[in-house]
Amino acid sequence: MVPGQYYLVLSAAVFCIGIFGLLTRKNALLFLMSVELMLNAANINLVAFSYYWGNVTGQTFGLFTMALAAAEVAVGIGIILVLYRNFDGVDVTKATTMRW
Amino acid sequence: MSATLQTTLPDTISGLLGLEGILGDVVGGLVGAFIIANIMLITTAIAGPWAKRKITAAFGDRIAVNRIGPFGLLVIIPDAVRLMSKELIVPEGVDRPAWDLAPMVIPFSALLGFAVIPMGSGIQLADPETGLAFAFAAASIASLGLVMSGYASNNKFSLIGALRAVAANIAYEIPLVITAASVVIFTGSLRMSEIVAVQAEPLLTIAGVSIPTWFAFVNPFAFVLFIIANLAEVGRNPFDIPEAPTEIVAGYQTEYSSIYFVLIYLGEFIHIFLGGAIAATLFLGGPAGPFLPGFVWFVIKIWAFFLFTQWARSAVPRLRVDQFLEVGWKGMLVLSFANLVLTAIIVGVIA
Amino acid sequence: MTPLQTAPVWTAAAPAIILAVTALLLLTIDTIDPDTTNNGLLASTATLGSLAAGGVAAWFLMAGTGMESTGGAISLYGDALIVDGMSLFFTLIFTSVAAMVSVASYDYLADEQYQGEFYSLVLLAATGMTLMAMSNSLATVFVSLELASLPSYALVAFLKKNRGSVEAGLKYFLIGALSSAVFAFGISLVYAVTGSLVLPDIAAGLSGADELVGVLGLGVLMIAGGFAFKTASVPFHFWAPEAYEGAPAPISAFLSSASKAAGFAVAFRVFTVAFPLGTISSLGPGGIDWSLLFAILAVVTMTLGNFAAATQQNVKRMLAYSSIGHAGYALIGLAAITVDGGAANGNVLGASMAHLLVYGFMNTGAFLFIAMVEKWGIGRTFEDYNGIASKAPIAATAMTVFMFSLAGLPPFGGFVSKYALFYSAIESGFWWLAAVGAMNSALSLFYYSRVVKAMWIEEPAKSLEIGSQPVGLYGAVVFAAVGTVLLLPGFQPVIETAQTVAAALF
Amino acid sequence: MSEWIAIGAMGVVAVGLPLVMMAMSAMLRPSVPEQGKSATYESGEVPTGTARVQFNIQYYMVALLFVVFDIETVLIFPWTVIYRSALEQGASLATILTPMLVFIGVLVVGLVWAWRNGAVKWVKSPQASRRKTERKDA
Amino acid sequence: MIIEALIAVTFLAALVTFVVPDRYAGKAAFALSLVPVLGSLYMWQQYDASGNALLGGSAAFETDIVWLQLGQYDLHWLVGVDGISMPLIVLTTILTTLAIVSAWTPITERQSQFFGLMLFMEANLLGVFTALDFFVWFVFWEAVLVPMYFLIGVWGGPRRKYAAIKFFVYTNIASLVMFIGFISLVFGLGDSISSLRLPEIAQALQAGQLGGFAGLSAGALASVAFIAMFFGFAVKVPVAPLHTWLPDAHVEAPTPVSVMLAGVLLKMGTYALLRFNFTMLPETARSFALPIALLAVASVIYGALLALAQQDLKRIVAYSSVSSMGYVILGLIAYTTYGVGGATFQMVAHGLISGLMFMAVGVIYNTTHTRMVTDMSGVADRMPVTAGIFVAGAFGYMGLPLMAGFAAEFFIFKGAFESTVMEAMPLFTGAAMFGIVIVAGYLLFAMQRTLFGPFEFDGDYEITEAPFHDVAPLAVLLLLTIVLGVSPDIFFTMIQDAVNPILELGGAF
Repeated sequence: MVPGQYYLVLSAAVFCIGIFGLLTRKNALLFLMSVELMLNAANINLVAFSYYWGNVTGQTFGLFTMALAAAEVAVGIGIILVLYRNFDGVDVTKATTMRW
Repeated sequence: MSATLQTTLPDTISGLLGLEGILGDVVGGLVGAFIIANIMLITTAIAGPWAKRKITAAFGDRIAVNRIGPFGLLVIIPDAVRLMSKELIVPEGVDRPAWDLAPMVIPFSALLGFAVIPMGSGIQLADPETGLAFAFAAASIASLGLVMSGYASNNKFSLIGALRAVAANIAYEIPLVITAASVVIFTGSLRMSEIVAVQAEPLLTIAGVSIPTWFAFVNPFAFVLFIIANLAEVGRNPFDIPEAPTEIVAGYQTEYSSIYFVLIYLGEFIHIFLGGAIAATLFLGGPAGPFLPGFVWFVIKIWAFFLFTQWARSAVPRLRVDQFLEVGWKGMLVLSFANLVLTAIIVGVIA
Repeated sequence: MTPLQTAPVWTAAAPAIILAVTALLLLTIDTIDPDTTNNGLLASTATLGSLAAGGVAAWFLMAGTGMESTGGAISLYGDALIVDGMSLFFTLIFTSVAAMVSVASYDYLADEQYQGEFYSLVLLAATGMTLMAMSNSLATVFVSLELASLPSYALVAFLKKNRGSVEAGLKYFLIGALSSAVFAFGISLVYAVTGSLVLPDIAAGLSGADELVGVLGLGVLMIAGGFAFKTASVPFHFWAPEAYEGAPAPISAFLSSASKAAGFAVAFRVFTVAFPLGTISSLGPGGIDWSLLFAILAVVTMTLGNFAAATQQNVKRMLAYSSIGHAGYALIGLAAITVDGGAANGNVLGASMAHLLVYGFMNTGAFLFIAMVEKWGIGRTFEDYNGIASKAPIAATAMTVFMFSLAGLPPFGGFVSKYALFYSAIESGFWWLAAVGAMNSALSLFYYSRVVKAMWIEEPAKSLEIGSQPVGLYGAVVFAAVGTVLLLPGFQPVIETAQTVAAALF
Repeated sequence: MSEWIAIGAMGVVAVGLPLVMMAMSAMLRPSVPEQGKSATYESGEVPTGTARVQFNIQYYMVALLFVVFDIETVLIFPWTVIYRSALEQGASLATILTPMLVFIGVLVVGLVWAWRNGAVKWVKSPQASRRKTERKDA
Repeated sequence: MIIEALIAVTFLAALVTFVVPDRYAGKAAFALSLVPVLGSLYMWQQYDASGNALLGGSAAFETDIVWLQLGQYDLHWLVGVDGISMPLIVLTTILTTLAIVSAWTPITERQSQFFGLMLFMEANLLGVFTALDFFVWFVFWEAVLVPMYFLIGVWGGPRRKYAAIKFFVYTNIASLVMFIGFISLVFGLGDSISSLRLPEIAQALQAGQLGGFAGLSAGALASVAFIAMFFGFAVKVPVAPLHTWLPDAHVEAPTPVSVMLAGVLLKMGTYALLRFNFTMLPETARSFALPIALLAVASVIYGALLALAQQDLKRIVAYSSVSSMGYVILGLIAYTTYGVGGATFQMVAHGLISGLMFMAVGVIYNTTHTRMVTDMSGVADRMPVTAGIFVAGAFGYMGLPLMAGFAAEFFIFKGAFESTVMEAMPLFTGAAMFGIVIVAGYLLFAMQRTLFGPFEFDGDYEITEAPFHDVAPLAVLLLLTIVLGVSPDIFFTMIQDAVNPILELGGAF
């Protein structure tokens, strides 16, 4: 059981780094990277506990998570691109045509 | 499909040294890695300063390096010294950590890929379950190095070159991998040793000569696709648009000099051999071959691929960048998917 | 079994399949002629596809597919998906909204590029929502949630030269990406503790949580956060006003009705099946009494949404906030579940579902009316709406119906669905929730009636001109209005179905 | 486990060798800084403007396409691995092949769509793109 | 099924009117509105109920279908009429038709919407007076507000927006309070009822099934519910302190809308008071007799005094309505056959007379474009017919014998004097009777100033007799007032028959 908890700590650390990056950065791309980090934290758990529980559910789901993360990035980059064109930058705090 | 696992090189070494446990693994691994890395270094040392020139010269009906040693072979040593003792010029405005890191990443990626390649005669560093995927993954790290070098150089040509390199890599990565997947359908495993083992079985016997089930014979179409995609992956003619000297000087390596340049250059050559190694493993039965020891066959095969790239370099014109991408996305990708589906259907129907 | 008793079992997923195939068909049409201006073909394909899917769902519902009368829920693909009454009921909501949005977009998009992609994305999102309602495993929940979300991000930012749309898309995407990461992490924690992703198996694995019960609790909280995003509830509601205001109005309609319902569909199933209240709240200090959690969220959400809506000057934004408020009402469905609730649990959940259906009509209609107003080029504030009724009485009548129905005023569907919801909450013993809901409803009348007042009573500005009479938009709006009205006398089958299918979850 | 240790060792060596070579070079090479040398080389011309040029939008398109397809290959690989053994264990062709055909079919629809919409077309006619923007602004 | 048909036809008529071109909308609405009139008259002719529909008597044309099964309490589509609602239905249909005719002149824009809304409102009013299931009733009750909101808000006077919003907010808040009060009663009844049908609830309450709820004892619950419902309905009536929306609404509303507002909408409040508070909770009602009587008298006197102080003819009539509705409350709390019956009769009578008065004011306004008493005098010179009817109507208001108003007020006072609900009832009755004096005062005063004396008018308008279609509705209403005054029995027997069961509960006999 002990190794399992180590993995939990590791993934929690990665997750928190992601959260931290997300909260402190204004750059949309860095935001995206932070989100990827958080998703990878989830993957760490999934794969580690897939091993622990002896079923492949977690690993398979890890694959899906990766695929979805990629798709998310694809869409995200597209949006950031139009953001860049409309607001001349990728600073998320710049886009304030509407009241927050 | 439980092929008998061959002993890997580290095991052999640790067995020889009489070390056990983790320590044995570590020491054996390090020593084995060192051996393999040096094999590759020697191979590239021969290929880069000597063989490449010789081959190119042969195509041009010229005589290249021939002064030192037999066939000029010893030119390698002065060349090495020359390159290493050149001044390292750091252009202004480079993005320093990335610019320094790139020359390390590119050879790193190629060498790492060799960790799972079975070279015959028991020379294989590791044989993980996901060997094939690992080889592709390791090879792909190079793209990162290319982008780093191009972006950090503070040079328009470098940047464009890096972008082109990445565009090339990603455009042909998918056909490459998908074609490899069509082989995996046969093998049912990603373990390199098993892929090799499967190919050892005889396909048919003609006049007493047993032809093995090399996938180049079983699925020649996939082989051709793979070789073409591989050519693009390693950035050789007709797909050498990342460096296209007539367009963008030398692409991402324009600003590099001295040992940095050597490392990038070295990395590219190891990549060519890695491509050849993967192709050999997947399609040509790996180190298998009659009479000679496995390792020799392996060297022959990767050198054959190297020769092929050099032949292409001299004989085939370069594609334009738009043609290049259209061939990749509209031609290779579709063909590789068709190949995968057809293979699956045929295998399914036969089974 | 499916109505066709002999059909293969995967045909039970027909609504989702029809939606997906239609989406691909739209892409194919767009492939054949990328620069097409034949908006009619695209819009009608999308509409017909949605209607076909909805028709099949309705047929299944009537035939009792996946319900107890015909042998219980049909599970597909190794329990990853499940077809039961609830999934079909929600499918009906998604498809009807998608159909209305498609019809309305015919006019809204008349001058835009990339129409084929637009409809295709709408239908892909609808597919995702349908799958969300069918998900029986956290894996499929996550995948289908993303399938619903990713097209939505693109759709919100669809007007890529409009700064508002882009900004809305960005914010929607950023918060969406964040919440999906949180959601995924929550799933991984739950998996770590229970060793399964299939909902019933998770429930079975809960008891083995032992010392990891805190991790489990954290995971459940994070999963709840993911739902809060999708349903635009507190605390992940920040995106909603921005996204709904900036997005093309048909998309605002789609998101605020269908997408929200999809979030609830998943939340209902996950929390009732995977984390049964009785089991999870008895797990000791780390266990989560999510009923209480949702009760608090419901109260905060509805109050915040309503108060914020009351202070808006922009009609679309007002509707956006009111949509948050309605998420609060629908949350009552989860909040009022009790450990030994028995039939009352199913009733209140069913009432919440029925409210979402009615909401699908009235809210979609309201946003589509705004789409029409945008098409006319009239501004977005309440003042700009002055006197619209004198120029476009039919549309204004429809909007009036939506506003009063959203406020819960008779004689419209919104009244009876709110009644059913609050009544069921009281029946479950949560009379204080119902009271808060009723008070919020009363408050909401204030800002909804402002729209009505502006349209009918205020003098029109001199410059008020209504250029075109968009047929598709009119059709969709009138259809929604008729639906909203007819759901009052016709509420019985809706609530009966909803409560029956909801009861099957417990 | 040991195989990954070996691969890790390879990683160490693969980092170490370049480092050693760099160190050797650092000992051998001279250093004669001069301004002309350190200028960026752009075919001998005096460099103008920033090097961070805005590049063709198609690079993004291709990158996006890659992200999608590359990840799909991740999902294809497990299938290829089990394909044959599943068939040998008696799974019917319909259950093992059809889902992947559907999967690839969807991918192909996407690819063809991207193709037709010019995602992989390197050069777009400037005339066409100008017309589009004008219509939008009007 | 005739009730459903009646409501459905009216809804259809409304829809048709919505799409008729503006020019023809008024005529079309009039023609269409005759159908419900005939229908209601036919119903009246076929009427065969006995007793109180809520208290075990039979209801005519009853339909009972399960509409919504929701939890413990089914919702039924239950409609029917008894002696209390029948006269109100006839009143509603006739008054709507007349109001439509009287709208031909003043309504000059967006006619099809106006007349459509009038018919839509009529349909909902019919629903209110026939529904015997709480839920159905509530739906119609609330639905009446919607057209009224628009009728005031769109076609009203200068301050119409304020008036419309005020009306809407007041009545909606009242409805909410009432709703909560009633529902708490339902929960108090708990398992003893299975639906929200009013008869079932009323009978369960009589059978003493009311239990505690939410920490309240049965008695306290009854009191709370009574107060909540009384508050809700009192706003509608309106009873004195809650009447402030009424003058605004009346003054701003166009005349035909005022007619409907005073003639029918106010009756919804008293009708509901009778149906809910006084029928279902008689004990509680009697225990609250003193405050209710106080409110009633306050309404009578205060309304009359306010009317006395007004210069605007319409305001005068509006405040006099507050006063008149005070009598209804007084009659209701009296709990005698003449008191409650008279109150019900007064609903009809006041509906006719206040309609007449508002219409007459409207006709004068159409011609003079002013309603200020000070702006004109001697109008009778130029508009003799209108003035004559106005005077007649005013006398009806004052309670002139042989007019409906007299009969109604006579019944109420007779009933109130006989009342045994409390010792002080005669005192209150006397005070209320004093109100008649004030009514007479302000009406005579207003008439004297405007109609009689030398003709004088400052405006630029030529004052001539109003066209026939303006005067005809006045004449019809006057005629009906006289008919009812001469033979009140055409409704009063029916009413008494329905009212008596209530009194039996209250122990009046």
